[in-house]
Amino acid sequence: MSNDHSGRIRMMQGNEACAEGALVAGCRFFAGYPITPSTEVAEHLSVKFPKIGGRFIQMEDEIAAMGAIIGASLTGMKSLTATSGPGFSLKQENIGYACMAEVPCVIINVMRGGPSTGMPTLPAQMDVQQARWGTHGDHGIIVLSASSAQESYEQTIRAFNLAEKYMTPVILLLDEIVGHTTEKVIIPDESKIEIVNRRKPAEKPKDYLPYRETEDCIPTLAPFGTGYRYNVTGLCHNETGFPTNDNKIIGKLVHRLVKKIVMHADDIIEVKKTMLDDAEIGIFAYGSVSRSARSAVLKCREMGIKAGLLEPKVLWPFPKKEVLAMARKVKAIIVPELNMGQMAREVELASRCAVPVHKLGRVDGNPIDPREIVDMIKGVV
Amino acid sequence: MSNDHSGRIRMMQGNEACAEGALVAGCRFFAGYPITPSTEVAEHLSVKFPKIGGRFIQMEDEIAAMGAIIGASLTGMKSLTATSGPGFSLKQENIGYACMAEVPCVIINVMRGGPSTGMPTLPAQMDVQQARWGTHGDHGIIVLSASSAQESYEQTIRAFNLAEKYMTPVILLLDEIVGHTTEKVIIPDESKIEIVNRRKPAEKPKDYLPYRETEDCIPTLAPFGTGYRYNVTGLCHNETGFPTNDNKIIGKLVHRLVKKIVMHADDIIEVKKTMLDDAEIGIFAYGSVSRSARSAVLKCREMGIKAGLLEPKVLWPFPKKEVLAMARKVKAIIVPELNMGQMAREVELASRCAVPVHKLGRVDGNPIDPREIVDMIKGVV
Amino acid sequence: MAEEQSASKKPAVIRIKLEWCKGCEICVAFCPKKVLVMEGGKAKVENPGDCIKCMLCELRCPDFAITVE
Amino acid sequence: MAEEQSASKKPAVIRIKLEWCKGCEICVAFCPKKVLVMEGGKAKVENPGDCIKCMLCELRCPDFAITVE
Amino acid sequence: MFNYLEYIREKNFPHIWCAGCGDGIVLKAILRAIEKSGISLDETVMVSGIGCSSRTPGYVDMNTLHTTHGRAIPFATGVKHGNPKLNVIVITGDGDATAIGGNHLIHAARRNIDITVLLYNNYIYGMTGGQCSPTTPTGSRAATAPFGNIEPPFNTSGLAIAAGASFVARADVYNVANCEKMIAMALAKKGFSLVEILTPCPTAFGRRNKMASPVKLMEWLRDNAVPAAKWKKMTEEERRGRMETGVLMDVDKPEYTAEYEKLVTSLRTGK
Amino acid sequence: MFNYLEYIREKNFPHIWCAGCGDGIVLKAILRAIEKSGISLDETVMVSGIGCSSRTPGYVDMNTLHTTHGRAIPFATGVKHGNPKLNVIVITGDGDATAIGGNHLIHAARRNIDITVLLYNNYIYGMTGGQCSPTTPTGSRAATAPFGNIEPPFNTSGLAIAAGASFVARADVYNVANCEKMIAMALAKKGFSLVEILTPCPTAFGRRNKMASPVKLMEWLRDNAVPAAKWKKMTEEERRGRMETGVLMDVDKPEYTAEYEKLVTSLRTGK
Amino acid sequence: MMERYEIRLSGSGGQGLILAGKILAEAAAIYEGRNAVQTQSYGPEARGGASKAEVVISDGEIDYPKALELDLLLSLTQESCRKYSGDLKKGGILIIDSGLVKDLPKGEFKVYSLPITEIATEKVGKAVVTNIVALGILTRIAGVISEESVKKAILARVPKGTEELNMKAFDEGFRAGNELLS
Amino acid sequence: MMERYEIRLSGSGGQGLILAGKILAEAAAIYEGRNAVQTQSYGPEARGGASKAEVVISDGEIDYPKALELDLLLSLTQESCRKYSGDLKKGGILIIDSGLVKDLPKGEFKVYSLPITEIATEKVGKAVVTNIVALGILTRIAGVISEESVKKAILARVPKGTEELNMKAFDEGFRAGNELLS
Ligand SMILES: Cc1ncc(C[n+]2csc(CCOP(=O)(O)OP(=O)(O)O)c2C)c(N)n1
Ligand SMILES: Cc1ncc(C[n+]2csc(CCOP(=O)(O)OP(=O)(O)O)c2C)c(N)n1
Ligand code: SF4
Ligand code: SF4
Ligand code: SF4
Ligand code: SF4
Ligand code: SF4
Ligand code: SF4
Ligand SMILES: [Mg+2]
Ligand SMILES: [Mg+2]
Repeated sequence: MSNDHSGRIRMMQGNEACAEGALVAGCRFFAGYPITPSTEVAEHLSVKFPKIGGRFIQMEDEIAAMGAIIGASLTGMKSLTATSGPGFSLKQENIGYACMAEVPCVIINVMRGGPSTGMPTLPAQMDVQQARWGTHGDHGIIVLSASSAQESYEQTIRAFNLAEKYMTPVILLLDEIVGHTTEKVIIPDESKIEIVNRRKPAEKPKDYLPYRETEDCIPTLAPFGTGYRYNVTGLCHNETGFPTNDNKIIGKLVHRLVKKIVMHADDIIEVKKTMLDDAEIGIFAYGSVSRSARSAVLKCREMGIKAGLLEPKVLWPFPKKEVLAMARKVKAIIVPELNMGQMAREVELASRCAVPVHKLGRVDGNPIDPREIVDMIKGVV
Repeated sequence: MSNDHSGRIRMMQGNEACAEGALVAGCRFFAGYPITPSTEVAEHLSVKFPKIGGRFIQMEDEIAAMGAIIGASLTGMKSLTATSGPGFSLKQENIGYACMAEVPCVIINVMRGGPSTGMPTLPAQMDVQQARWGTHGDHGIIVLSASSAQESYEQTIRAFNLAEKYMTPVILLLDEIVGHTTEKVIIPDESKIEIVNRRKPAEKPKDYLPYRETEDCIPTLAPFGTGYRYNVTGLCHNETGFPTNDNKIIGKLVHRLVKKIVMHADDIIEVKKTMLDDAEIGIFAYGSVSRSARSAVLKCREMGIKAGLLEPKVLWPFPKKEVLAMARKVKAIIVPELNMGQMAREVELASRCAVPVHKLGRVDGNPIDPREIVDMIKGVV
Repeated sequence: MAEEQSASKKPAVIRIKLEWCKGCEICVAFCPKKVLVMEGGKAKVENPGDCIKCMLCELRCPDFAITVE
Repeated sequence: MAEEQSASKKPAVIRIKLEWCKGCEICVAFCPKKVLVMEGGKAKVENPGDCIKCMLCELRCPDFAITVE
Repeated sequence: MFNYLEYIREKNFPHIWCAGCGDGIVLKAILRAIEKSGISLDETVMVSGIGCSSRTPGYVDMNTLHTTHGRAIPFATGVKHGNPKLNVIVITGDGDATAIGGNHLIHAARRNIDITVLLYNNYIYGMTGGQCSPTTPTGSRAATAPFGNIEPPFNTSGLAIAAGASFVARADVYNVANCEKMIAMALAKKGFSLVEILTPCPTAFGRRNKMASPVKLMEWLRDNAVPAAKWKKMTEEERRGRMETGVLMDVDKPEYTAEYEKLVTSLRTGK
Repeated sequence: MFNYLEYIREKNFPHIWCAGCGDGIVLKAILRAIEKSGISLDETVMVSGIGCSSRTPGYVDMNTLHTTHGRAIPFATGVKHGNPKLNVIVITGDGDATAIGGNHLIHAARRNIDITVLLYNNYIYGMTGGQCSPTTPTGSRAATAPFGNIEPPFNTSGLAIAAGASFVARADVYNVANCEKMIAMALAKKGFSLVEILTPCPTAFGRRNKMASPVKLMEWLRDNAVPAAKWKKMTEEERRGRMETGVLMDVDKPEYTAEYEKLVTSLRTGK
Repeated sequence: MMERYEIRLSGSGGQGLILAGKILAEAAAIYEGRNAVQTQSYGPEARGGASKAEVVISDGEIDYPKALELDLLLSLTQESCRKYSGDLKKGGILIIDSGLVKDLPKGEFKVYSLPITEIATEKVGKAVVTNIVALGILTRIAGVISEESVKKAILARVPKGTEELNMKAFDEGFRAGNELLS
Repeated sequence: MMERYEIRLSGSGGQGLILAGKILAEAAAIYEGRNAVQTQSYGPEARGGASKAEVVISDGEIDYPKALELDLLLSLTQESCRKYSGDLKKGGILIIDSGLVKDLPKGEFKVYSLPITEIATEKVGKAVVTNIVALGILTRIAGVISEESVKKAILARVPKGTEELNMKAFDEGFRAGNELLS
């Protein structure tokens, strides 16, 4: 079943790499509900967790799975769930709860195609806006992306680190191609991997305020059962965690939930640049499509076309600065994606009319062929 | 309980006006699950429907309610559900189903504040992006807004008309202020109200294709039980309604679902303009906030400031053209809203850097006071 | 023994926290000895001497407003 | 009467739609008279004369692939 | 001779189910039961959720509605309440009906709305490749229970009875005659009816649990699915690990849409 | 004398419940039962959904978790499975637990996970102003049943038993001693336990149903909630419209987190 | 033309002020053909504690539906008076129940203090009609809606069989207001 | 340095080609230190009908993970050959089961036709090792991965106790490929 060759190199599916990344990140709780094309994350952990005392549970549905990981996280466990479109929609209410109550946890969505049941086994990137806006009410959210098994591994670790640091749910988006492609993962020495754990209260229980106002806007939630008695609620609440109807406090809270992410955007955002320095055509691509884009860039360079690639590893908060910087240098931006332009609109917004932004969308379940991108670049040049 | 004064003028809450609008539109099926501040829609129909043979049912949750209205709509009944944030999140998966299977129905979301349970009794407009992107997968969607009881009545009728015309779920967003404010509604003569009913198949059952490719991109679904035997699915499907894995057909389908709304945007979009002709400051406001904005415009005009108001009655598809036209005429745009700038970003995108766009967000459960808007306008001038 | 006796004989101390009492009348209605009455929308101890310390009023007060000692 | 008799006596016509047969062997395994066998991954009628028209093969074929007349 | 072709959408065949999957056997029993009960195809709607079993409607020539995972019953409730004249059949799997859809199952049973739920219990999530379902027996292996399932399974029929269903029966794909009969009885019932049909999945359940071939699973059913009459005579010991088949509950109660109709009539006529 | 102040968050008082609402009576019974069972407040977590009843945790001095509507049990499952040493109490309403949350209730019962569910059955949705719930009696009026409810109610306790709960009891706010006792027994039980506590809502249920005052509702409980011992001696006729109280089910079965722990141990030790 | 007249009725949860607000709004909108909007507090407030209903009346369009600068505040409890008097404008009207409101808010208001609850219990004989008594007083003192319109609106709203009682309550209130003014 | 070598293994659902693909990829990536990605078809295809597994091998980075222009196609059934041969590049290698694939696709390919299934059943004695036989043939004919690496990868993947059988299967395949080439 697993392929434990000794050594640092392993062949893994993106989904399996997520599971392995979670293990290394210190995740010890998984609750899920099967759904293609994410199920391997669960299956892998159902084998691994019992062996090391981690806790795996298959819940009755995705809503319950999301609730369970929030509950487990409040006991101090790093917690994970994995799903795909339909399940992601169902989890939205409780994802909002995690935002509101500021409970760290990681949600992996391996994106498949179509609205509704759609194309369960075919790739897409159609949930990138949903990842930002899927739950009701204003909130901030961190959404990561991965384009290979290696990145699936690393980004899962980063997702847990960001969740613990900022006390927030973090979403990791894969597309079916990334989730199901088996490839090399180089596993670093554990000592070289940075692991972040949530803050513990410094004060005594009697002085403790779970949602104390701090400069960094990050609350400190003590694990349940450690003597810090407090209340957690999805209602608007004050510093003690109790519901309030005081408009000032409510206003501050909702502001803070958004600000918490925005003010730390520089710490959170990560992009990868390929040949962007002298590029005349900038490509913005993420997930499996960024691999097609990289191929395309290389092909273009061979043809003497100065193309470059900006790959956001964090989709939300959106890397506005980086896009604007690119927009101010290139002559045009191309945004290939497996949807009808969901991120292209963000690129347009961020590039502040500095250059034309061209969409290259594909929604038929096929990946984007590098040659399509090359063709569009040629057309634009 | 009800106040049936004879005559055409009635005092109603926005929620009640929605219920009355639904009745006039021909809606005869309601399935819901109680939630503040939308519950009065259901309560009102639970009184009215049984008297006229309409069908009311309280389901076990919001997911079931959404499922039930889709099922009922397929029997030919115009169907409605009403909810608020948490319930709206839960309905998302099945809203996506209605988009995919192209089943007309109307979803009213009376918006309350906060993410999660938030502020159940306080107003907000925090679900406007969710209304667009809440369900997974690419899709088009129609979202209406209302700012008074009168508009609640009229927009509910329009919601049904658009749903039936375009074979799609239509979302009507109210905020708590609109839902709960009692005010005058002038009820026009029924003969003067335009009612649209979904197309019936012209062909015989044996030649019938429910999802036949047509120029207007709108399918024709015969009510169940009328001798047209066909299949409805949330999987990507072909013209017959059966699932397919053919990439070409899938691509066409997803494209069409988006295009269906985009190509008819001019027919769907509706805006109201107040003193915009000579305005130097443009306000973009919807829902209860547009009332504050109108007050502000009047006050500004009194003070000699040329302010004007653009009120979108349809939020999605977004009135890009209208906003751009305004952007090209005014010196600045102000977007007051009961959130942290959800529509402001659309205004910015649509105004193509023609003018600065200023956000005025409020998230503390208080309405926006016209004086705040006036102050901002003064600041901008 | 002596102590026990004195304890049971000690007259009941019935306290009503008026700020918390919402005047539901439950304590009044079900006191087997009619010790309590309503006054101005709140419970009031009228015949403390009759109290048999059955504790039912305390147990049933939804508002933590009445205690019997 | 005569007709009935002749009907029941008429030798069974067992048809196997090979394009639909997935070779699950259910019909073969549970035919009480061993009328059927597997061949090349599909069901095949081997001893039609033994068929008693119990219909079990038809009833249990998941693939609508076998009919008995 | 029963002509299945009159009831199916031939162009969608061969169907997608694996070799030896009982879903096809159930489908045939349904078609015969429909014929037997004489309901008109034009006035019948088949609604399903998501799963292998839920692909059934795609093969039947009537109005068919393939919904979201677990939600077939709410959709069906809308269809039935929307037009009570329609016969509504729900096809669902053990995961669809008792995992994600468990709540809808018990509520429809409570309301006693006149729909017929045919629940294909294959003891596993077939469509997604063999994860545990709420009916997977304790100790069995599944893709998410690699060391054996530690959870106890539901007695689904018992749950439906406790929730208020007016007709509940159990059948299996070995005893095809009983299966057809139970479905026909359920179709005839005015009120909420459920037939739990045992049809163990060879691909995702059997293979992992030492019953690799369809034939083995059929033999297991033959030996362990026990008709009610025989069941009654069995000792507790003999019953262990076995399943009773036949009618488990059959009572008459007010039906939801009929009660609603009564309300409408009484308000209209003042009676 | 029991000192409630040691267990409550006094600063949150007076509580938000209406005059005469039984929720406060239940809360007090819970606190006494907690004291009686000797569990430590620092090792106890109280989890609730959304509703009037679900506001209970706000008043209790321990780790409290007020979740989303209907989802208290999944959150609690996460808490318990995350740290099995914690005592986990779920507070929920009839709507919370049997309408939107019905599925979680039956699944937690099936798994037999060691949490104690205290279900305040007030026969209505209190928090949202009196709409029908799945326990509203047929014929009763509610904000969404202006002409009387046409749906039959759940027998919630019976449903939990059918789903697999190892301890199920019913209590009411009139008979406070029994209420405390049932809660204490549930807390002591290793496995899934449910106490259904009858506490009819005066504001949203009583007023609409000719029991306008809290006292009237208490009298109704006095006359209709019947202790098990007495119940056994009653005729069918006498039972009609009445509710049995006391222990309805008490068996020992493998508990979920313990079974999981066994699996972990066996994999680690090879046994 | 009357531009905008803002009224707030405040008290505690069960005092029927929301119904009173609805009646006022209907009186203006339906029986006088003007515009009126009525809003109210929801939430924990609505369950005991202080509660409010607001009515804005105007001959023109009413944009902003909530009170900005109150022309008139009615307070039937001390708590509601403290909590909701902040928006009362300079020179505005404050009507209080003299039996229940003891501390007056600071500011330049025209204060009218009457034993509203007492009138209801003593003169009309039923505490439940306190809201209607208050309406009578308010109608007289505010002078923005006619007596007839308010009466019609009351009759259209109250349960059958209670018309007389309510008319009496209104009249007693109106008379009390009259006495105070004259 | 080898730029990019694209292999597609095609056949029907149960033929073990996905495992074969994984083995190939691991042989290249783990035992030769190169890069390799392996993808496969999911969905209804994976349940009977035509099924495929793809492996891309390169000494450089592999960006696009799916096949663009196949260097080698293995087809074990007629249907899969028809369905998946479209991407085979001019001059590419086509290995087919001579017993099962009768119609060859049009195009300029190097076709190698061997009785793969038959080798498995007759020479090795087990149909289940058809995939490993195919691997042996492919390893020899493609010549891009060493025999040793593939063998190591097989041994690391197959269930304990079946090592010998699988080595035999590989060797028979390799030999058959060798015969054809020499
Ligand atoms: C919301 C949602 N969650 C999960 C899935 C993935 N999924 C599809 S079918 C299925 C389970 C099917 O099991 P069952 O209902 O028993 O049907 P079977 O395939 O066994 O007949 C699951 C989990 C989905 N489609 N939607
Ligand atoms: C998803 C969701 N749907 C609906 C609601 C609205 N809501 C809040 S409490 C409640 C019902 C409460 O009823 P119950 O659980 O019986 O508790 P009670 O108030 O009667 O104690 C509802 C429907 C919500 N908060 N969230
Ligand atoms: S303790 Fe018993 S007797 Fe004494 S006041 Fe309370 S209820 Fe009455
Ligand atoms: S029971 Fe409590 S709240 Fe009710 S009247 Fe008595 S003391 Fe007051
Ligand atoms: S009808 Fe009976 S006897 Fe004849 S082939 Fe079929 S199973 Fe055998
Ligand atoms: S039962 Fe049907 S599918 Fe199976 S082998 Fe026989 S004919 Fe073929
Ligand atoms: S996976 Fe199982 S249930 Fe699904 S079609 Fe195959 S055998 Fe049938
Ligand atoms: S509404 Fe009912 S349940 Fe809620 S607090 Fe009031 S009396 Fe209690
Ligand atoms: Mg199943
Ligand atoms: Mg309740």
